[in-house]
Amino acid sequence: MAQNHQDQDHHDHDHHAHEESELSPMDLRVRALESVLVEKGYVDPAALDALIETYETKVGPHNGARVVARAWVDPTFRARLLADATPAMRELGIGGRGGEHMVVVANTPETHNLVVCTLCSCYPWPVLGLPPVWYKSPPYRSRAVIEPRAVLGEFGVTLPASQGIRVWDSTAELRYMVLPMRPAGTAGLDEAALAALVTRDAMIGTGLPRPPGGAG
Amino acid sequence: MAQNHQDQDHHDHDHHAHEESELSPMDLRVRALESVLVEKGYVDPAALDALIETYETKVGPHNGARVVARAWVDPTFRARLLADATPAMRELGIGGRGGEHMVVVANTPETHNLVVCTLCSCYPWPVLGLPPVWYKSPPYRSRAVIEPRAVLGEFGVTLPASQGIRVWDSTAELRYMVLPMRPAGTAGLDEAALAALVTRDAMIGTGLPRPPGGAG
Amino acid sequence: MNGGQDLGGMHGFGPIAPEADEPRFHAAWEKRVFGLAMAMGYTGVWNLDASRSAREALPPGEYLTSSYYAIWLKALERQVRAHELATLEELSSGTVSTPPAPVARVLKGEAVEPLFARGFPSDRPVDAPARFAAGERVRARILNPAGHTRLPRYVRGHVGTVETVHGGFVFPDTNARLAGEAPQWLYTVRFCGRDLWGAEAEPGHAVSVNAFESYLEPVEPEPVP
Amino acid sequence: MNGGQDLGGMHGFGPIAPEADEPRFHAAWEKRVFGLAMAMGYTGVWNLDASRSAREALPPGEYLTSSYYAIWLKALERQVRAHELATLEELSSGTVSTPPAPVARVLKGEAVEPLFARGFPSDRPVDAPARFAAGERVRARILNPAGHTRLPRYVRGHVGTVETVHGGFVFPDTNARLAGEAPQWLYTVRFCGRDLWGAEAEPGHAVSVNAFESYLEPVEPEPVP
Repeated sequence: MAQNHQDQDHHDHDHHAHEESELSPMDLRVRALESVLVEKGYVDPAALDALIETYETKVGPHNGARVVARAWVDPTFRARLLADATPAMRELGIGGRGGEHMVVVANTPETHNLVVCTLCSCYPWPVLGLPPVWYKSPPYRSRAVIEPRAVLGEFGVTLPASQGIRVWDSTAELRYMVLPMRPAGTAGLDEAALAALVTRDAMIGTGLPRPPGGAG
Repeated sequence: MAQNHQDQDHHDHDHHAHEESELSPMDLRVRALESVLVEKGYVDPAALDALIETYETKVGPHNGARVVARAWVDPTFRARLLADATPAMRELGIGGRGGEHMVVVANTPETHNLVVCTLCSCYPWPVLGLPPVWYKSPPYRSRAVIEPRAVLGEFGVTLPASQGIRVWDSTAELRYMVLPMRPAGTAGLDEAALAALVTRDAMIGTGLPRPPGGAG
Repeated sequence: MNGGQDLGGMHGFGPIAPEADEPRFHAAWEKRVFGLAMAMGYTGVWNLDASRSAREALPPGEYLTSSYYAIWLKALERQVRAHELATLEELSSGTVSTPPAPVARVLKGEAVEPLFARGFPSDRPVDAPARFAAGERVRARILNPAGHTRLPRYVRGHVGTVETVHGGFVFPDTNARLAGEAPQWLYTVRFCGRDLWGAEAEPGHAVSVNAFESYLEPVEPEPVP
Repeated sequence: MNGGQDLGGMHGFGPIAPEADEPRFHAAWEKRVFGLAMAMGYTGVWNLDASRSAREALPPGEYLTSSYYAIWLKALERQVRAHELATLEELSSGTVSTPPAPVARVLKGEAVEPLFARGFPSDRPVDAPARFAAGERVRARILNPAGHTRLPRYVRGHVGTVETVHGGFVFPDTNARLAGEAPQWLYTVRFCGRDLWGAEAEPGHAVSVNAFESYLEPVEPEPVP
């Protein structure tokens, strides 16, 4: 079977063979750990592949955007989502590890919601995928709870002073997703078009949905 | 003038010449800073020499030990020391930078005193000299205020449960010295012999005076 | 523990710096660490709370200067060694020289999709009734355990309002040290930002945490002014 | 600031490790940094509080992984550059390429002994009477300034007892940002260890801090039970 380089990158079961020339000390350290854990029978290499593939390519913010768009167009779904998010998301086939106990919090003109995990990196994987580095890093984790308005400013979000900010620190196994307000001028859009306006940051609370017809 | 190697180490005004072969990046970095500050006229090299000589060789816990011994033999001095330590120490010619506002706290059977600076490295220089590394380091600074008994245990000091511990966190320009209890069996000792029993740690509170006639 | 992980309200870390492309992983080894941590978590030798505890037990200076997956890696190596699943010599050499230890489960490749799509719920029944009710004022207790806890420093001692009673959940403080799930009632408690941070703080925000029942105590009724 | 310097009550740093011989300095460069920091402190371009502030403004991870005199060095370099006493290029090369800036004083070699033996007192007259008296119960205010403060996190919000009224002293919070000495009454306030750390904490100790008047607020008289 002919394999081009790209195929090798993605499918070769000897994941490291093509990186031989640039192995860092961390690469070597992790390779040693993996070798030992696999050889001792604690870890199935196929499980590693499946885990990485799942969380690198399958699970991501497109899931959350579907949930948001559905809530925007279906008031009864919205009500179920805000009352008990986990089963409501299951209606769309969304759930699993890191989202066993979902809570959806809705932005209103009075209150903007912002999600953080000051103690580690808790994040709603099934709807947003794995978190970006900034979400897991000390600047965001330290500041979101003490100066959320300044934090939002760094993300380019300026809220009216009349809109309070509610910060949700994910200190247990509940996982939070923000339901942003539906942008003005979207009456004519279908669910898929609405979902395309929903950014990941809008579901963390560090952003707002894109305006319709914007540059994307 | 003939100079042996030791003379060079202590008196050569080109302090770095003999270290040329082992200059670390930090040596080079500090040398650059010093060169610039001296050449710009902000720093007099003779002042550097005098500062280093003073705090490396002249000021040290022998000063504090003299104060403690005097307080053990002279009740009126002890009273003056505990009432207003700074002028009392001046009677012995002790004082200056880092000890402008001294407070002496006396151990009793009811209370053992322990001194720390959780925020930096405040320490009573005129009586104890410059602090040891452990005093300035995170383990001591973090733990002395929350688990002083465990900290004392690591220094080999086990107090009776009936003896409370008073921790003094040096958060302003007051500087604390502990006046330990005079050890039993020292009735016949003169002031100099008593001073020899007073360790630096006994004046921080992480130790107790040596017993008389001990191995030293 | 009051470790390097307890970051809420700290200063000095600088601006938030989103990356232009935000790759999920920044090196091949990061993917492997992620997968290894997930797979080893499934063995039942330890649990998620224990893994969090192992990560935050890194010395604070090391925690704060290590990248995210470097923290995961160091904690995983420590756990593997602490549970005698492998020796330091094996981890250094990458060569097995001792027999494997028994583990309860091994995550098979074909099981990943169904298991992870289902998830691993943490809710558990609790026999006793909930001590606090929605709307009640409660104080976050002053606790400073040397071990794992999920009550951040910045709320301790402060009074907030119970917003939601969530039901029983595994208690991380005991579970992390493999001392049992000991489930407790879990609450969302809302605090006023100014109460937490002082009158000079940024105005107009509230912060909530999820607090286990033993983290909370009743507030004495306030005297009528 | 809630930076890497505010260590009281933190966990995870391990045992205290006294050295066998405890040299005052561990390398030749440490002595030079010590002397340079003292000499530059005398110039009047900044003050001791500003130097402490510069040290604690290092990112927490860097603060906690730098040796003591490395912290002093990094802060001194920052101060020298911030006050335009020298350029980055000059500090990198060790070669002067810009004219010196004026400084108020230069510490001369022969002045070290008399000046440092006399010291540099921080007490200052304060016109207003002291707000609190010895024996009074006071609460440490909840303050979280991003700038320099000498009220450690671990006492904020807690109630203690004024033990001593010390007189007026330079207020570090303003002095550190070169905004004036603004002297305030200084107190010693004693806290019960259990009040600070909780009922599960090590028993039988009290902790005191030196607190400036604006760090404190009166405690409402408690209702009769």
